Amino acid sequence: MQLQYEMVDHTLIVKFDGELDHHSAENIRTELDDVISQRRVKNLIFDLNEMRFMDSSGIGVIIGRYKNISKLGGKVSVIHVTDSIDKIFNLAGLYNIISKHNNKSEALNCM
Amino acid sequence: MQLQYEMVDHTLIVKFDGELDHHSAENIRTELDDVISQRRVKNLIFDLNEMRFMDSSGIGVIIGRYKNISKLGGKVSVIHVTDSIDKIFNLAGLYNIISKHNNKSEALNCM
Amino acid sequence: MEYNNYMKIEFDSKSQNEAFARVVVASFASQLDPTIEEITDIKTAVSEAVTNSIIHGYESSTGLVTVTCKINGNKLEIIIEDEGQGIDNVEEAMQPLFTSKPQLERSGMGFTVMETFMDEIEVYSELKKGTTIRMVKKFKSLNVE
Amino acid sequence: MEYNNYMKIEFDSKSQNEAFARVVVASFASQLDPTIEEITDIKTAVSEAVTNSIIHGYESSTGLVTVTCKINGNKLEIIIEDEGQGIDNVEEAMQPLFTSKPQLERSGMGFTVMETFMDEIEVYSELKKGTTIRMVKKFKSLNVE
Ligand SMILES: Nc1ncnc2c1ncn2[C@@H]1O[C@H](COP(=O)(O)OP(=O)(O)O)[C@@H](O)[C@H]1O
Ligand SMILES: Nc1ncnc2c1ncn2[C@@H]1O[C@H](COP(=O)(O)OP(=O)(O)O)[C@@H](O)[C@H]1O
Repeated sequence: MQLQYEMVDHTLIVKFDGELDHHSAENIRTELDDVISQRRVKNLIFDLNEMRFMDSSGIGVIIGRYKNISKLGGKVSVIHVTDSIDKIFNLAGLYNIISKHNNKSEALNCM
Repeated sequence: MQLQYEMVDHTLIVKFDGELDHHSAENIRTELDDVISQRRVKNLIFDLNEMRFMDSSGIGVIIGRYKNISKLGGKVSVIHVTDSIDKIFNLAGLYNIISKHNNKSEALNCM
Repeated sequence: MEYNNYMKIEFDSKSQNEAFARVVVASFASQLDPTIEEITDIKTAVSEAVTNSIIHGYESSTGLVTVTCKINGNKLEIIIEDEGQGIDNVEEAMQPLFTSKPQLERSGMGFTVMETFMDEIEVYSELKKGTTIRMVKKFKSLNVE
Repeated sequence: MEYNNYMKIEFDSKSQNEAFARVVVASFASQLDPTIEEITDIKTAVSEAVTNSIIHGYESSTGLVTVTCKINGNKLEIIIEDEGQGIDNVEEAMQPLFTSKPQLERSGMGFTVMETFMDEIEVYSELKKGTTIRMVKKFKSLNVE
């Protein structure tokens, strides 16, 4: 799993490329939290366009980041969600706390 | 595994697309022998460009067809041989009985 | 259950084997001519169950995880077993959002995902003995014939 | 042999499982960061040994074929076992071009291919008991570190 970053104002866009499971979650968590604190990120957008697989371990990763970001008044959203991942997000009630958008510009508009 | 055919004069060019192992060999054998007898084929060219895997079961298939074709005075050759399959052909001494060419036109020239 | 094809795999409870287990089951299921959605469903369910054996079943120790697959007509039966800790209260464990490991950022959604993505699920567990998850998926693609 | 990771798979001696066995071993070996050539080498050797268990070991009956893989450093050990017919004369069987099934268009090159594509091979066999092939492949890609 590889992460790609783009910063727009105070919003960090994180693009996942690969498979997110329990095995890859640990490294992703560490890397993400480092980048978030170093770049003084306010809002976070997860771009799932290149996410080839995700199980419920991914929910933990997203909710964990949401908790940190929202404590400091920031917002989190996800874009380019595939059907299968959408099903998992719905089960977990994820859209009660973070919003889903079709693409980057829509997501940035709502930050 | 899929077979594609092209007939040039009395030479049948058979393009393998897929994996040739013991499992796929049986169907391939039956299909090939049908086509060879129906179209009154003299010479045979095996095009391995799209052959994604082959083990020693493939040697049996090729030598088996060679025996039938050569009985009637025809020739057999292989084109677009990958390194790994080349290694297997060399081990089996296949090039003592059939010739290898880079492409279709070279092979057709030697028929 | 009668079956047309069978395989069983066992491997160390190491997290790098989670992806391996998904590939093995998906590859075995390919003979059922599955849709991409069906393959994603079983990969996700297998990933949940195997991950649970690794992190909850064996925790910090290493043991063996076993995955058995049986194909019967258009049905795939998948059994995932460990000989780890076991589950004290299976009913509670299967509740959405219940997790015994919130500190590891577990979401407690594993069982819910398995239930949603598969057609049947049964859980047998005994403390200190281990856990067995039996799941069945019916493949649509072969129904048409 | 000590090992860092382990898996064992068993499956019915059906010819559609030949491709499945290749995918499983290749997928397990992917953690050794192999070159495409190395992956092709082990897929070919596994295909030969598994095919032999199916057609020579069990002939027309159905039995179980077992494939065990152990990773130790940059070495992959692969053990393929059946409980079939067994081989009367292993030395003769391993000769290039020797086959007991010329009527099935077998080339008699299976053992030669295994020997060429792997770094080590050992064959144990007993009539009516079965056959075990142990092969080792050393992966270059991890040597550099
Ligand atoms: N194989 C297992 N061995 C022991 N306990 C398990 C096993 N699988 C699940 N559990 C228990 O059930 C709980 C709920 O599992 P699950 O719904 O997958 O959520 P999560 O894995 O996110 O905690 C786990 O937190 C754990 O306490
Ligand atoms: N697993 C096995 N069980 C019984 N006999 C075997 C087994 N593997 C190999 N043999 C014997 O060894 C011979 C040579 O094997 P091999 O070199 O792979 O050639 P081929 O499979 O083309 O016959 C076979 O023809 C068979 O008689």
